[in-house]
Amino acid sequence: MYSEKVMECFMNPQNVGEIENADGVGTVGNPRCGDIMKIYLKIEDNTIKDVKFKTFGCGAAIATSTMMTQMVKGKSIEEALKINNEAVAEALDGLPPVKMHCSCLAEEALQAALWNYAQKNQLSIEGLNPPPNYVAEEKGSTEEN
Amino acid sequence: MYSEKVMECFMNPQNVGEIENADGVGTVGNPRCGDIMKIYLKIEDNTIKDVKFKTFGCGAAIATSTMMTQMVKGKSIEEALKINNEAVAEALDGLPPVKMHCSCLAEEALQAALWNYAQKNQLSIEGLNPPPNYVAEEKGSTEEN
Amino acid sequence: MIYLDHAATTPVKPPVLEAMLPYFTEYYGNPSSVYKLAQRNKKTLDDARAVVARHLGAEPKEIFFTSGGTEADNWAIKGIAAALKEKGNHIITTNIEHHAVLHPCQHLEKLGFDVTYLEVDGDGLVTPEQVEQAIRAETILISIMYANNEIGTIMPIAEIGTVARAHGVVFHTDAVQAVGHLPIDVKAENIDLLSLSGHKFYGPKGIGALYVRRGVKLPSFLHGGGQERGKRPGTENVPGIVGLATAIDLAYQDLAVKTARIKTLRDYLIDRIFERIPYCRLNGHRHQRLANNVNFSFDFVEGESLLLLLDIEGIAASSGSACTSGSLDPSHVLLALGLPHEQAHGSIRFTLGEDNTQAELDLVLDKLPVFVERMRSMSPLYEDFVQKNS
Amino acid sequence: MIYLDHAATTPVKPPVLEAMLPYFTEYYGNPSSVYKLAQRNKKTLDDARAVVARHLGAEPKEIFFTSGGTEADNWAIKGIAAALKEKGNHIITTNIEHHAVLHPCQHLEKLGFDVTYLEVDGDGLVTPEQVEQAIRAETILISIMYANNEIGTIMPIAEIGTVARAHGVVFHTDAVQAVGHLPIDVKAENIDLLSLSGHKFYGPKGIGALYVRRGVKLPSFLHGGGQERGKRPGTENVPGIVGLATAIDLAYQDLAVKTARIKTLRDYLIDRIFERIPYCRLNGHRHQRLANNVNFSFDFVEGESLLLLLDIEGIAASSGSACTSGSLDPSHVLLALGLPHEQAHGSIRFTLGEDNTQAELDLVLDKLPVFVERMRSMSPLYEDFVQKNS
Ligand SMILES: Cc1ncc(COP(=O)(O)O)c(C=O)c1O
Ligand SMILES: Cc1ncc(COP(=O)(O)O)c(C=O)c1O
Repeated sequence: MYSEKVMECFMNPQNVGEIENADGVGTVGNPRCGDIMKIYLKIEDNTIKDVKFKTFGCGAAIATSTMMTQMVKGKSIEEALKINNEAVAEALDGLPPVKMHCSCLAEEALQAALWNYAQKNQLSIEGLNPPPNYVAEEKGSTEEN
Repeated sequence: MYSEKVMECFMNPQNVGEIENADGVGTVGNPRCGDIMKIYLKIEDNTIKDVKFKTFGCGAAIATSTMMTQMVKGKSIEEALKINNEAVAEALDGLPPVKMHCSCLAEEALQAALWNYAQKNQLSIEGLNPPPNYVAEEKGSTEEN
Repeated sequence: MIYLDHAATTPVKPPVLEAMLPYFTEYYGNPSSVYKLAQRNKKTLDDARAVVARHLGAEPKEIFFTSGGTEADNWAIKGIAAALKEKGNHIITTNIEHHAVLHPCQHLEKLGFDVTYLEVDGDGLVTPEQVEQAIRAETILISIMYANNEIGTIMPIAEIGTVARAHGVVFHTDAVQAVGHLPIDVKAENIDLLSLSGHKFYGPKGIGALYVRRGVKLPSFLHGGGQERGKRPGTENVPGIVGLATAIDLAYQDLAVKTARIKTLRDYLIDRIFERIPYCRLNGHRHQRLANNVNFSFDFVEGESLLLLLDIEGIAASSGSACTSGSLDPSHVLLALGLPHEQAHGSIRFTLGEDNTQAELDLVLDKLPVFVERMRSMSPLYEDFVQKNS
Repeated sequence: MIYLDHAATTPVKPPVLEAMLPYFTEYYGNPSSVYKLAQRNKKTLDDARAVVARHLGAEPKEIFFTSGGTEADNWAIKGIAAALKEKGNHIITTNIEHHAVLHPCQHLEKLGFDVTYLEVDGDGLVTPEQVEQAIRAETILISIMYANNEIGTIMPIAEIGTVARAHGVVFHTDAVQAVGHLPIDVKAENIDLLSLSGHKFYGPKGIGALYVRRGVKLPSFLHGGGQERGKRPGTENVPGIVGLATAIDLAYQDLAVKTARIKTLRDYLIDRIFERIPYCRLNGHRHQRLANNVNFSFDFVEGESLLLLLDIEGIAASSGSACTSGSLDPSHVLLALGLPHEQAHGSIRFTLGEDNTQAELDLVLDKLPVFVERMRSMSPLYEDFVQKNS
């Protein structure tokens, strides 16, 4: 079902964890779909210095979280925004059709974290919109049930 | 499909043939059903001295013709009339359900031949009715197509 | 045993069985599961689908596995009827289809559909013109068999496909007797739906497939799980599917060579029967017929009794009439050709296979005239005939 | 490999395969033909039918072979709906049926039928009282599964049968997970229609059966030839039928002994999981459940990722959600029990088989807590939970 690359990223996930006092935090997804992705960003000089994730989800969700965080680390915000879901899926040597939404989730999670960063710092980042399923990052905000 | 007895009667049919100047001849069945049975009787002193058959039909039809002719040979007309289709089927150790009509045919063929005998001799035989699919025995009468 | 009933069913070829075996006990996983054992089988299904598609000129996504030819026929016919009932209620078929097509059509008639049963000619053929003339504004489906199972006549499918496509009518063909025996190209022949069944070309029983051209909207016939992209639910018969794919692959290997050989045997048998047995008739088209089909009516003789005699000699053949089906009707196919009832009851079908030899046919040719003669000597019809002509 | 997904499918047992083998290459005759090769197979079918009937307390004539559980369910439900539509349009079922029952019901809803989906309790049970209360004058069918495939809960079938019979409503049960695993007596339990599938009890895939009580008028679902007394046409899958009969026979040999052994293993696994893993929940009834079913939800963790980790260790299990069916919905069964979505996504089903050992379960019990812990450490839900409780 999954490519070797996906299995590798699932088995050896990178950038798992939290960042204390993160500059931006974003959570997307919902339990109904079985995937929740939370991204922490450390941003300095418009550059993503560090990124961590926590993900509740299937193998593909874990793998895309790993791949996406690896791809954006060290990049400028503008560069990072160019990394869309297809780029992530491609870097994973593809995803099964039913799992493509996981790569969308990764893209959205990054945007949600960046949006949170922009909001906090009252910045306007070109091309960045509030993500559709943006959850204002308060403690316990995902506990909708 | 068939009992050993049926196969035996089919493989070694008895009483096949014609009787010249028969005292009674009867033909029943029709090509639509795939079975035609013709019975020739030689009758003396109210006794079936000889009986022969010609049959167009399946294995069961040949076997019932054989069995029925064997059973009635030497019997009085009254005794012969008691040999119904079930007796023939039983003597054959049974017939498959779809083939039971062959035993009916044998009963009817005998009755047709006896009826023909009675008509010729202007006799009235108790319990003998004109068979439902009685074909007046003229040469070529079965050539309906 | 001399097996001459390959149109009824074929033995599973040893390499086919060999390909199937591991899937019973070793690779038994349910392809819908996530672990390796199961995912391996998912790939196996994909591969099998691609093989079947390739031999029909179809795309893998257009192949759906079924439990056999009957299910494929039912699905195609009832499915299109359900899908297009708003568009029209008229279906065109022929009067010599297999019961797996005729009975669904009759079922639809009870539900208010109008079915035209095109009458075949004396050789069992319908013409594209007949089909075209039968098309109305309300026609939603044309279902015409590729080749007939009893008499072997091959229909002008490509030409009918052209007519159907020109009129925008969905075209289904029951190719159960054709797949593995004739080259087929669903695209070139404008076929929208095609039924096939594994056990007719040395594959296993209980597995078949329906080809559904992309763009043809065919609702599911069975409802349930997500198998076959939700179109045909039920845990996949993995060994059966592997067997079907292996068998179709083998069938199309050197098809021309095999066909030529069998055709030579067929013609040998036909010619010798005509030579040795008077008062007989070859049923079906003399040339436009399956390479393996020989169907004769022997006047004055009923078919089943000949079959029994042949069986005792170890020769397995078939008669037109469906003896054990509980019906005593003679073959609807032979009647459709215009045969009188007693001839329709007197037919014997020999269908050759890849392993039959001329020596086997010689044995049949030794016995058959004797058996026909023997049954004729018992036949009141023959007696009448002789008297009339003496 | 440690195979713990016997509810998905089972390997074919060697004696079952052995019984099937001659029917592929040697006794390949079409049972509808007249010659010996074929007639032998007709007898084989009769024998197989008698075996299946005996284990269900049915008569041979009440057993019809199908291509599997899905076809049997579709036939029963759509068939009764078609037969009795003049009498009424109401059907009663539950909200945890297999899709092979639910989807036919939903299909019938589109055609104007009214379906009551009884809500199960937290253990997955419906009561006979619930069924009785749902019956109306227009009720034509009650279809309630014998045992659930995901959570193993066993329904009070005999009691529901009594209710159905008292009200004169036809009662169908999808016993795909029960046959071969539980003693069944269709007469004593007042069952009118019962579906079963061979590959769930070490028989082959692609073969099943429908029991139809004598007197219940069920129209054909497939139309075609005269097989299965005209009720289920299509050349019979002889090897499959032989396999099914052999498998059911083996399954009911020493059933009590085998069940006791598996139940002990099941309880061992359940108890140890509770001991070793916090924040988990056993889904399904603790006692009224199939002897081989263990279904847990692990809070904060998604099921598929656990399955992948287990698979890498060679452990084959299943999650509630139908991952590869193209649907991302969590299990409708677990939602019906009242589980929140993330718990419904976090379930793992282990279904034991006759060959599993305690040593295998010990290996699972070694790995599972580690894997759950590992996935929890990555889970934002767990993070939230910990923060909230710290
Ligand atoms: C309860 C239940 N019903 C029906 C089915 C369908 O059976 P099959 O896949 O053999 O068609 C299954 C298994 O897949 C099942 O578990
Ligand atoms: C022309 C034709 N159509 C359909 C069928 C039905 O196929 P199956 O028996 O595999 O369901 C057959 C053979 O039985 C056939 O010869």
